[in-house]
Amino acid sequence: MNKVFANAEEAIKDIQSGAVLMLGGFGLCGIPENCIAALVKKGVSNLTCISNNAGVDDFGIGLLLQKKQVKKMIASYVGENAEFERQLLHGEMEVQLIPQGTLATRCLITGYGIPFVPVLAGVGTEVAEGKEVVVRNGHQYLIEDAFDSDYALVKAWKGDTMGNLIVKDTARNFNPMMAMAGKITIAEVEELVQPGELDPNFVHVPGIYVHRIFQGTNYEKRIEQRTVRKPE
Amino acid sequence: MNKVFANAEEAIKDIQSGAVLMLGGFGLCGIPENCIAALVKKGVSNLTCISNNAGVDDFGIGLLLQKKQVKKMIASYVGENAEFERQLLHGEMEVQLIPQGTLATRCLITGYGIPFVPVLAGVGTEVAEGKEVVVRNGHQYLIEDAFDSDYALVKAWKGDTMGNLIVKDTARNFNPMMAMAGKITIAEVEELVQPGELDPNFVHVPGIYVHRIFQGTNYEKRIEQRTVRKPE
Amino acid sequence: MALNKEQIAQRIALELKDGYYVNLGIGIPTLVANYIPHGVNVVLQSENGLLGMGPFPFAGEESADLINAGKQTVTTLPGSAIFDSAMSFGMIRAGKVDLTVLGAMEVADNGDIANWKIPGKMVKGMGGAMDLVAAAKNIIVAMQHTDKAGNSKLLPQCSLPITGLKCVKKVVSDLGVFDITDQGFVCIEYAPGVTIEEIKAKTAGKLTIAESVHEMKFSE
Amino acid sequence: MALNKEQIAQRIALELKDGYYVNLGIGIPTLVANYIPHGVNVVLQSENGLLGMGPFPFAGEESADLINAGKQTVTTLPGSAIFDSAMSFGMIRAGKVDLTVLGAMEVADNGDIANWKIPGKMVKGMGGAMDLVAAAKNIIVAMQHTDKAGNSKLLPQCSLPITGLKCVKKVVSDLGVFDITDQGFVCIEYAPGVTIEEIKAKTAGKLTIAESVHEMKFSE
Repeated sequence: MNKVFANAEEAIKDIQSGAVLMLGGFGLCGIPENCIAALVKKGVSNLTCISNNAGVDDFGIGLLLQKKQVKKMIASYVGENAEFERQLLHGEMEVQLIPQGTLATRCLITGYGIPFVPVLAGVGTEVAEGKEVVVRNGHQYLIEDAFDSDYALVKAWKGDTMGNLIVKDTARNFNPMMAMAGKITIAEVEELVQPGELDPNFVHVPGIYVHRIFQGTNYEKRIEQRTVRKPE
Repeated sequence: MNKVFANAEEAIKDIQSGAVLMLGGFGLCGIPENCIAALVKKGVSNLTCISNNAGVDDFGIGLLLQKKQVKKMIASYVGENAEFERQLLHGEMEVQLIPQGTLATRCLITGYGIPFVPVLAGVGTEVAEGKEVVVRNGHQYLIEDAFDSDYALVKAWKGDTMGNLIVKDTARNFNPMMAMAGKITIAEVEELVQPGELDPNFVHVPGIYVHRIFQGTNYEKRIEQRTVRKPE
Repeated sequence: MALNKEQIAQRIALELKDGYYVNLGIGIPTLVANYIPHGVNVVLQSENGLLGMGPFPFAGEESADLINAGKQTVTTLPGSAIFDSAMSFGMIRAGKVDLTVLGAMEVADNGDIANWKIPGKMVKGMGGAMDLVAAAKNIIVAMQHTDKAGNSKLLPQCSLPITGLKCVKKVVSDLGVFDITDQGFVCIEYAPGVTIEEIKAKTAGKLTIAESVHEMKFSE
Repeated sequence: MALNKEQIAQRIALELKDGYYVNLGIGIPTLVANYIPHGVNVVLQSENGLLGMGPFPFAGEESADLINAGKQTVTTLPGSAIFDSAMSFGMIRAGKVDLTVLGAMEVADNGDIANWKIPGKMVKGMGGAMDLVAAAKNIIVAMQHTDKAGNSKLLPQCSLPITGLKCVKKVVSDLGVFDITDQGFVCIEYAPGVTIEEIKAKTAGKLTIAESVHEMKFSE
């Protein structure tokens, strides 16, 4: 039962063009930087990327967009990316926008083996178009399905060789649910440790959900909006 | 915004006869001992108790059964309790049995504002009687509803005055989901600490879900099946 | 004279009650945090997964791993809790957040809101807005009363794609405070120096002036 | 001669493959943990919320806060993870558990299983059994071939209330090993000293004897 890979190139080796990928992160926070770089290097194309955001022009998923490797983007907010806009307006890429909570919940139910979930978000909006609507307790709910993806690429702070993960601060975001939702889940961590070094009570993703793990390198961890307050 | 109560008696003061209660714990592990004792002392009756188990004859929810305070038990496994059996066979109590995972998931969706969930468990069994069945991807699913309870009584290891909770080991079980599912959630903790003493990254139940908290006393923490191995 | 953004935020802050859990959207709503009345303790929820959001960090203490829903670097406070996005929207959906303040492009007199898309221009996406408006118990919109061309943004019905139906309970604009009821926009306060006539002229949706209407105050 | 419980467990242990996540039910299934073949690393899942269940604690080290699904005191191992019951059944339902071993009162030749209720006697409840049988990819039943009166428990159809439909893939009884296929119970191994005739006589459900049938071995 070896889950440990040497690096991102090895861990993503079998990802082919046309694959459906989930990518953890919110904005540039908690994104699988090493896996994205390896996908760029490998040059796979026609990817479907399920991720809350699409990165910025020159970082995160934006790097895949630059190389036109993305066929379809499934996201909740993509407003930080001019190249994205250009490809979308030129019909070079499809985009499906999903309310953020619905996106998160669809990941969760995927990892919990639940085929669909009723949600309020989007009722009466464009998001509802073509979707089944049910009424309960006088409220309308949209029926939203679990995801069917090939790989989940997630980023954690620490992980052990059995695949248990700990995430840090708001870099948690979508990473645990996407880890749980992946048919094949590839986790990159800032620090890979031996079993026993993580407290079982404070593991955010149990190893059963993680198929491959590696210690990433050269994390840039770029800040999108550096906001500070004045010294007191 | 004061959530801190002096003790169980104060915290459960407004629970009336006929209330619908969720009680955390699995077997006798992680049960709200102080709240149960206070309910016995207060003498409220006609309670509906949603809990994975019904305790043993002389501990846990068994104490409420002894005093005939329970009108209806909603549980997954009740096989450790002779008094329970007696009341059930004599028609003194109703019981509704729910698969354990369905019980847990119904608590989860309640805390997540989701009205119902499709599950495989119970299809083709007595559990399915009277329930809506939907077909997805060739599988049948039962439609199971969120819970509508008045109070959730949960037990945690540590908590802070803002209601953040940390549970310990497998005493976690149903406690986080029931805490999330309660209209009014009352948490008893072995140790009540000040805000800042719990690491925000390792809080199991965020305080927003907890309305009342108190430090319990005299925990017995009885072991149901004491199993040990021989010294090596 | 019409309110500036800081004043809109200051007025909204009076809606906060002790013990509230509050989600503040991007833009004017974020400024509300600067005007929380003395003695009122609220906990800020950021929908990317943080409860108990603190102020911006001091320079040099910012962390790429700790941001708010606007992707700004923030801090935690004693008693903070961090969780994943599923739980974050779970608590929103379950009605645990007492108040949501967000911006809008348009609000209709039945409480419909549009704030996520302008057809023909860039589609940025709804982010968490649709979830928030669908689920929050209490939604206050902070907005300019008119667009730059002077057209009312308080309308009989939204012209832009809807974010949520019949969900806005109150609007605080640069001109006044408006409850949304069966009577449409009910003006309960006007900004200092703003006349009822100006409000009437600049409100395209159904408008009722409350009998008790009075000049806005910025502290209680 | 028919197998004892330890031997049934020992035979089932051969089904474990390196890297498997395994859920072992109460009774004979629990004993399987004692016979995991050398070089095979498996992780035990206990559905009350523990992955990486270790052996019973030494006397004096037991904790009321650390039990398995049978309410027995257990230990964690390096690499263990603890989670709530929703996640525990989530991973079961999502097919992350590779193998589930559980006991049964009756199994039908189409894979139906009954193991939670005897009408007229005490109803203890299904606990996690219905969730496990509904979701597990691979279910092996450990059971006695007949009841104390000698009646077959491998039936054309279950007489007791069903726990799950068409879910059992394999039965290891005291008499042999049986795959469940379109051909009903397919006997692939017989216990040492047990004859095919005895198996035929004691199996009420549809029974097929595999061409490759052979005497059971307890190690590979």
